[in-house]
Amino acid sequence: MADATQAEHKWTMVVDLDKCTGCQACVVACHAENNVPIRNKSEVQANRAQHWIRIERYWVGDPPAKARFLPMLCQHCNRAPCEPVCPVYASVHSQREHLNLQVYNRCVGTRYCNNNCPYVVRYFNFYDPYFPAPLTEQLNPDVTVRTAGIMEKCTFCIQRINRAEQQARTEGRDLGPDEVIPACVQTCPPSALLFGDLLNPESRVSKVLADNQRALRVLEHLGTEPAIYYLKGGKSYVRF
Amino acid sequence: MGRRIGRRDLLKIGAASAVAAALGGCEFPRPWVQLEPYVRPPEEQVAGVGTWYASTCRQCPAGCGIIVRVLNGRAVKIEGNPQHPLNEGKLCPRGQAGLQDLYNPDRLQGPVRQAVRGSRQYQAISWEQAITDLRTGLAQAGSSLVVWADCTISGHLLDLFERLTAALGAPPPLVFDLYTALSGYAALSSADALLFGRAALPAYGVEEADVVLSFGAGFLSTWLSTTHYGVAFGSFRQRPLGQRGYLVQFEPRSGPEAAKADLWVRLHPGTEALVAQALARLIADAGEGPPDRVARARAWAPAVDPAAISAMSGVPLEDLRRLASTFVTAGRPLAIPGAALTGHGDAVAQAAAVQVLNVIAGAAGLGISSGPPAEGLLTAVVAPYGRVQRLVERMRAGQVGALLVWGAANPAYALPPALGFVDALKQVPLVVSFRPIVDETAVWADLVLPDRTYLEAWGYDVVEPSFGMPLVDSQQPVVQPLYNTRATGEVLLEVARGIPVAAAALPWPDELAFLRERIAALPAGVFNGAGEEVRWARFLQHGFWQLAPGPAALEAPQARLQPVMVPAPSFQGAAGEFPFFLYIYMPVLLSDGRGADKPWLVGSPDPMTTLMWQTCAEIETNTAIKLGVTYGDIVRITSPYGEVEVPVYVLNSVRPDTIAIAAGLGHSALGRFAGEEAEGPNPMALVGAGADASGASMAWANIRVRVARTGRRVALAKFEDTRGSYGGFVNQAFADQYL
Amino acid sequence: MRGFHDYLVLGLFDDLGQAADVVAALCRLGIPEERIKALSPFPVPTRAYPLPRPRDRLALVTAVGAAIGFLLGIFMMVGTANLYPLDVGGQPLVPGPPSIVILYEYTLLLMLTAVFLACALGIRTPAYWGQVYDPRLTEDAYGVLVGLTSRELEPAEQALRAGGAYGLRRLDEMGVGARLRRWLGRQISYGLWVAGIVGGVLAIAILCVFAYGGLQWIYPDQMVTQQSVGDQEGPRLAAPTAAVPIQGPVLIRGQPATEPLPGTAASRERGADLFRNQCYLCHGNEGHGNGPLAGYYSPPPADLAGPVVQSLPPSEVFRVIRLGRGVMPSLAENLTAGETWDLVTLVKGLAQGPAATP
Amino acid sequence: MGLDQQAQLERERHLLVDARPGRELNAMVLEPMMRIGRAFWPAVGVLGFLVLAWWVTWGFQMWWNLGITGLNRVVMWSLYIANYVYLIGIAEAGTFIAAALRLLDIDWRRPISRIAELLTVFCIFASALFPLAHLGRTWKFYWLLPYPNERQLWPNFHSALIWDLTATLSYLAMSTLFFYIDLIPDAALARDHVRGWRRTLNNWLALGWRGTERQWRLLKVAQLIFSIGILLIMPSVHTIVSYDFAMTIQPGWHSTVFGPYFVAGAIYSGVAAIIIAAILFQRLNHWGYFIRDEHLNGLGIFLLLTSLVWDYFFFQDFIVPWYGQVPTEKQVLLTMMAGRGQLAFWLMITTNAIIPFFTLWWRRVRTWWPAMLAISILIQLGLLLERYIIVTIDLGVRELPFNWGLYQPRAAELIMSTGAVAFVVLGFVVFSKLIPFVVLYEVKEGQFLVQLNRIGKGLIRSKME
Amino acid sequence: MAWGREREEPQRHIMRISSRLRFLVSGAAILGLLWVGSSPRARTLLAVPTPSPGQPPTIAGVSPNPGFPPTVPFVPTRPPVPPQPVPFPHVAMVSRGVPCLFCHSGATTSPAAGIPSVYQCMGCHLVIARDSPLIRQVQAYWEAQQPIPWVRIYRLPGFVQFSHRPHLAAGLNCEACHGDVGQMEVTVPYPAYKQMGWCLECHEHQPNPLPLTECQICHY
Repeated sequence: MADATQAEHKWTMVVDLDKCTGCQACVVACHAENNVPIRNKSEVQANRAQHWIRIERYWVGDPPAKARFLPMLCQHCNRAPCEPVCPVYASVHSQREHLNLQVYNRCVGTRYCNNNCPYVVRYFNFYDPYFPAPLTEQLNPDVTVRTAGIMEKCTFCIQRINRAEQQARTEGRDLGPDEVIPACVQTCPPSALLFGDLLNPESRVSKVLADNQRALRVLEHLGTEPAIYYLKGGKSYVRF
Repeated sequence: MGRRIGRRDLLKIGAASAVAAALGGCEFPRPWVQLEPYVRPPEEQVAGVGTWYASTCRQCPAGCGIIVRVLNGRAVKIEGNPQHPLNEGKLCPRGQAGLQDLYNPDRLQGPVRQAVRGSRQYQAISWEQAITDLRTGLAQAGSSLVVWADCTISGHLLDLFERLTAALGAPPPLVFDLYTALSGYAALSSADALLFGRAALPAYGVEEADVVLSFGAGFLSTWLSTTHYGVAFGSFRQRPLGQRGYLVQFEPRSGPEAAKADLWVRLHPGTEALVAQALARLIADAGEGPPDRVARARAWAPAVDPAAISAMSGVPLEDLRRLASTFVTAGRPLAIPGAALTGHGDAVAQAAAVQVLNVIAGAAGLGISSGPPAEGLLTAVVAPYGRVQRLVERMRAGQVGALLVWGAANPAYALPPALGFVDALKQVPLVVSFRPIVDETAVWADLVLPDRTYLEAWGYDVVEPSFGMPLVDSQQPVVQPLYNTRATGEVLLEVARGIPVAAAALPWPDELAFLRERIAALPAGVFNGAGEEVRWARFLQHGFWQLAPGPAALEAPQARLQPVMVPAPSFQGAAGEFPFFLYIYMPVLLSDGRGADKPWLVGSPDPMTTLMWQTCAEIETNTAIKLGVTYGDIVRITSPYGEVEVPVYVLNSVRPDTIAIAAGLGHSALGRFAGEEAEGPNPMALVGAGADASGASMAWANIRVRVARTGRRVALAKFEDTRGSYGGFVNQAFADQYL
Repeated sequence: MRGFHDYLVLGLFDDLGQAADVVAALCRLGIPEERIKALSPFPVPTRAYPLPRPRDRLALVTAVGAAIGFLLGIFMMVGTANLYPLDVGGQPLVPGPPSIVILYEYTLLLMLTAVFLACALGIRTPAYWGQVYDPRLTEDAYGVLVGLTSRELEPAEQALRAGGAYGLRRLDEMGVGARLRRWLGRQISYGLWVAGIVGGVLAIAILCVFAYGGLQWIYPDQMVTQQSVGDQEGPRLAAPTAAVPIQGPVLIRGQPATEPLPGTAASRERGADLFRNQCYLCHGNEGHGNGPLAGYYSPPPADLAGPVVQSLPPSEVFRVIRLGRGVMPSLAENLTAGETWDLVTLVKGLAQGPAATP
Repeated sequence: MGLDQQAQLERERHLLVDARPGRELNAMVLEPMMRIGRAFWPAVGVLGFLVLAWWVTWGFQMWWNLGITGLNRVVMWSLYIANYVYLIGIAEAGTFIAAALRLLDIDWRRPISRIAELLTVFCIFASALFPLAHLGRTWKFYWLLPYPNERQLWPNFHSALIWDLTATLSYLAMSTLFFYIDLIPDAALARDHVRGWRRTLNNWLALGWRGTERQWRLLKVAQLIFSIGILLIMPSVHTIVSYDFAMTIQPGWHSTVFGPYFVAGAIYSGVAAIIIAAILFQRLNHWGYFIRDEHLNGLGIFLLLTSLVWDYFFFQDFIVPWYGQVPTEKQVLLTMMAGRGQLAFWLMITTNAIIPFFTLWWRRVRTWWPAMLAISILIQLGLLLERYIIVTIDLGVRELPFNWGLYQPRAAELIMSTGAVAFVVLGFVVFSKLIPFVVLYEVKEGQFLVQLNRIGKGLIRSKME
Repeated sequence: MAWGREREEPQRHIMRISSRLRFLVSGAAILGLLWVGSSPRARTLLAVPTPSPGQPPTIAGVSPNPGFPPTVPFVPTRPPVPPQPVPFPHVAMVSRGVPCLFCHSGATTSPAAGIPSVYQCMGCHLVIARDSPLIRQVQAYWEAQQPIPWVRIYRLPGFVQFSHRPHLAAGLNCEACHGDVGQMEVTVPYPAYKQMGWCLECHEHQPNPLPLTECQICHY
């Protein structure tokens, strides 16, 4: 029955900046799973690239500067700034999943949410997505293909979460600790990305985050309470 | 892909608005949908529930296991095979994008013939026609047939090719492509042959090492088994008890490896091997560390002068000393020879010079792959570049009767124009390409007989390098063939039936029968099951066959002591005329250009430059200021052998005297995405025809170039805002806080 | 104008003083003040005429309109939020301070709208017909309009003339035409009001019909039809021939079904449900081959509880269910491998008791 | 000098003591209304074409969606919003000035308040279309309106956009009603003294107005209440417009001073716009009688005042982040002053602060119409730039430096912006031929109330209360 | 004439009052309509009584016209019945006791209930009612080994991600949403047009600790 599953989850992602090699596997996996269109060159030149998860590359130190990678995707803030500003409840919060939702068919495209998103992880469909046949064959029927004029963003692969929850519900059991895995986490070669339910003490993220000194959340001072924890790069025990 | 406003679309507007007027702008709520239930349902397929098939990724020769989600007969998602020991369920971006090989809009839908080579006027022909043409061509060519295959060729297909060429008395198939060339496959394996007496690709236990000296190895981006090394890097970084490996990257340009490295040594291009030798020398002289290592060091270290090398490479002698002691005192040190040092000088010797450090360190962390796991199973062995040169000579001399090019080898794109492959091709009576999509080589082919993509085709692959766990991957179709294509294996068998000598050598009724016969020869593996049927089913079900590791895999390699002489780096082009060093690398997404026809790869940002649809010349900031160029300025880069025009991307990630250019773009064919949308240079145009001293690989890493402004500009299709990520205290404060 | 009278007389004056004197004179004649009107081209000080100050209830209207607007605002902030409670960024369901903004706007909006309507109503408009009027009134002339009984007509007009009125104009109120015109004018002005109100109500009703789905207006591109291929939608592509999915083949050619028989109670329970849907049609509740459709078959469906079936090994029963036998169709489409094994469990246990009670 | 000279001088200076017979006044107002000049139809044609281009572009944009604009993934609000804020600013000033001056009973308002009110009506209509044009799915705009529906899903009243919508629509309704209430007696006047279809039109507009003292009484009370209401709502409306920005956490927008800052800017641009309109009518309709130096002077003083107020609030908005040294906020300022926005920024400073400050102190400048026209037009430009900077330049600087961005308008935005301005001008051109553009009954009332009294040797203007 | 005053005065007075009354009353009517349409009571007044999970509803329990107002004939909310390749009478099967899940077996295990294959039909109809004209048509498809191009009747918009599985697991039966297909000679869409409010009726009454009215349940 429905109430057999856990009442609510707090889906959380852990990004180990020390492990991320910036290989873009998560980016491509997200495109494949969520029907995110690839924008053509002129669009990208107009700074309209569309990738739900992106690897931000920064330079630290004096030249020769060293590059650092910061995977940036929707932080699914617990107090998301993008939600209250949406005039039509297209960007709302899920209390049972603790997710930040974007309801495509409700969105009218005021784009106010992106103005108020300090992470700039929301992407707007300036044109209709264009998949020349037979690329349409690949589209994932579990995810709506967004038309032009609609704001979209990372959903933590909500279709996978729902599938797993329906499975658990029909089998009348609780959701397993690491039963849900988004596409990006699934494919990340060095396992720099971890995903799980923070309310479930058995989940990997709970164990990793248990008094982890390296854990921080980006722009936490804004009080957005992001659901993504970053593990800052550590030091090796080898002294040079 | 975003809509582009073209005339066609404008017409569409007219039509659509007319329709809208007719409907009064109001569409009826529910248009009817035609359903097509099966006539007979397939096993284990429930409507709306995905079926997963295990197979093998063929985007690069590593041979990772994949599982493909199939919904309604369509492949919608590729994921790593969690059971597979090589990639442990993980996958790199290129593997993810395999779907766009299958559903590429520019695929050939059937066999075509090109009356005039290079005209790109293809007319469709029937398969019977195609096969008769091929048969007559082969019959005429006879022993002058040459088969050129890609390194990702399935073992059974290579097997068939070998039997065919053997039957015709022709030389065995030549396996060569840009990916293996720029990764230095040939040189690396012959370096192992030199040191350990058996030619096999080296495999490194990065996950166990605690100090890794990487001499320009792109093992996290595009080099050998990238995904495996990615997985290994994860455990290399975060060990139990809070231990963390220490990575040193010797490279003139910062790729992802240098970015992740604890120490990035921006050494002078071409001096990697010398630095390795200097380290060996210093270890031997210092006498610090475990005595056995010191002993081996004294035995192996060549008589080089560290001071001179430090001067040559620009690495301070102090750093070399400290690195040497760090290496020798570490628990499990590891040295990795990269691709760059196999591109010039004496490639084999330079690779060996780095391997010597591993010999000094002992067996720890260093693995050597076992040989082929079972008799009768073939794996593609990359040919040395010398053989390619000789082949081109023979072609130019008209001694090649027919050239069959299989897969993504695409020599017309991969080989330096200086080698004159395309001209030589004109002397070949019959050129046949089996690539599913028209590439630069197919443009010069008479026949294009599109093979099936690896998601529609059968095959097996012997994992190489296999990290001490001998594996055979299975490759099975996950969807019905999309178009009227035919597996090349079938074509060969069909062709052979018409040629008496070949018919005897290839008696099998169809490809599958041959494949199953090969697999039946496999020794028992970790999956139980009695009987051929069961084992075949398990082979397909699990996607691979893991054999009990042979003794060869486990025993530490015995190195035969011998001096390794590394010459001082010599560069092509006069220093005065060509002030800059050219550094060619394979980017993560495009690799050697296989990614260029897949929107997911060519349209996703490169990790270092965040460029999409473009590749640029990466120039260091001060150099750019001196040259008076900035982002998007198109410069003409000239080498002794050719020139390319390429936009500039200013980065601090290269040496001031070096200009880095990514391979993979600059296509004149390969479909709309690579050919029309993407723009970038093909750096091979700057490379000379020559090989290195050992003849194992082409000399592509020791080119000098000069840069000239053209005055033209282009808007960069980049993701980052350069003002933001390079300028100002915001960035620095941000970095201090979060990075 | 109030009060009973037979005639309406309008006189024009060049000077405000004259007009005021005449008004006073008319009052002296005993004509009630409410029958006298003073007209002017611009607002003159109210004390200019010896007439009572006209009353208006605009203040009251203002208050009422403001109250309605305030209530509407309350409904928007509190009512609508509770109709479909959604969490946005951890904000309270009824946003506190922002409510003030909305309340403020709604209050002022309805307040001023009410004032406008009341004002328009108060000036007896629209009144397009049957008025005594003179265009000179919008130039320089001041006017005095007085309603007179026939008895008062003579002296009043004398007073007007004496006061310097020109352009004297008389309307005979007893005349049928005049009454008709006045009546019509008033009816039309009321009618316009009623029409406006009815129109507003109708418009809102029609909007509600749309809002509640009585009428649909679907835009062309609302993601109703997707580019992705839905379940069982054509063109249907067959599964790859001879490929094996990761859950493994259900049956391997020439091999017995290898999976072990679960045989658990849970498995039997699931089997019972499946039996109810898949088997009992032919094999009946107890599996004796006497289901509702059994009559169509000859030979009749097998008695699953009987010795023949019970003697079969489980893997054989499995094969029969998967592949069918004789006229029994294969149930591979309806059952996954696991479900088939559940059914096998049930069938093998049929000897003990009935399968299911539908 | 003699009394008659003094009287002469006063009459030249002041409209209200320069009383003329009502017939003459009517003629002066109605004659240009009846006359269709040579330039009329060409002007209507050009303006109409621009307005048409606006709506065609809008339709084109609805078909292709916003890709045809210069927006990008970082700067997702742009010239449309800037236009909206700019036009609604003018709109608010118009009625506000009419209402405020009426409440303060300042006499030079009498001839020009209709111009101000019409300015409001047209500008607010034009501006209200821009938020719609900027929607990704314009055809779904009604989801922003509070209407009962079967899902029980109403607009999100947490969103500043909904406050904004409510305020804008209420203001639209109120200012239109206010304009109409003021119009009724003058429509009656036109009804009485013109012929043809204009008479029919004004007859319907006048609702049978006769000018009984009861009607005047109701009218004046209603005007009073409306003036108070407008005075109450106008600051709220533009403050709420500023909330669209101030309610976000975007550095540069998240400012407590935005409310008064925007209100000041609104009144500033509105006064300048009224000056432009007044001067144009004075010149084109030869209304030297109605619109005199005293009006320009009064408006000029008002302009100087608002300019100073704007300077003050701008300084407030600038100094706080500058001193605060919060990295991103400081970066916003740097980007404005020395970075991508510097041209617009310094141009804005010049036109909005420097030029008015160094000119408007002198009465000669204030009463010389070419100077006033030039200054006012420059101020319009400057205030449009101000909104442009606030919307696009600020938005281009984000917390994560990877995601800064630059917005460059494309043809679509430019066409739609010019179309909007053309719409306002077209409205004036057309309406000036339909209804009287001078509030005559107020002028007449003023001339009735204000007289010259002799005190000793001098003539003093005095007003009856 | 004094009598005239008494006669005339009150009449006109009433007239004025009544005109104001008309205005106020109709204004109140507008607000009232808004209120009724939006009050929570309105749902129960206007929308369908829907089954609570566990106990299947009586057929009468499902109103043919959910939503407000009752659909008008000329309004295109009731789509025409599509032409099916074989006019399939569900009643013929159900009346003989064939359960829905025998043919639509996917409903319990997958998002889609599934349309049976031709083989599934022939499985029984090789023997049963083989010479009825309808079965002949099916046999024709079977002999030609062609799929029967059925036309989907129940179709939700593409942005609604519907799955049969949890609904059956929650104890709903088919009639709750599809109407009494078992009694239909010709299958018609029913109820005519389901809107989101119709779904909410059931979703907001689920015995979950948190209601199923959150957007991600259906829209992603």
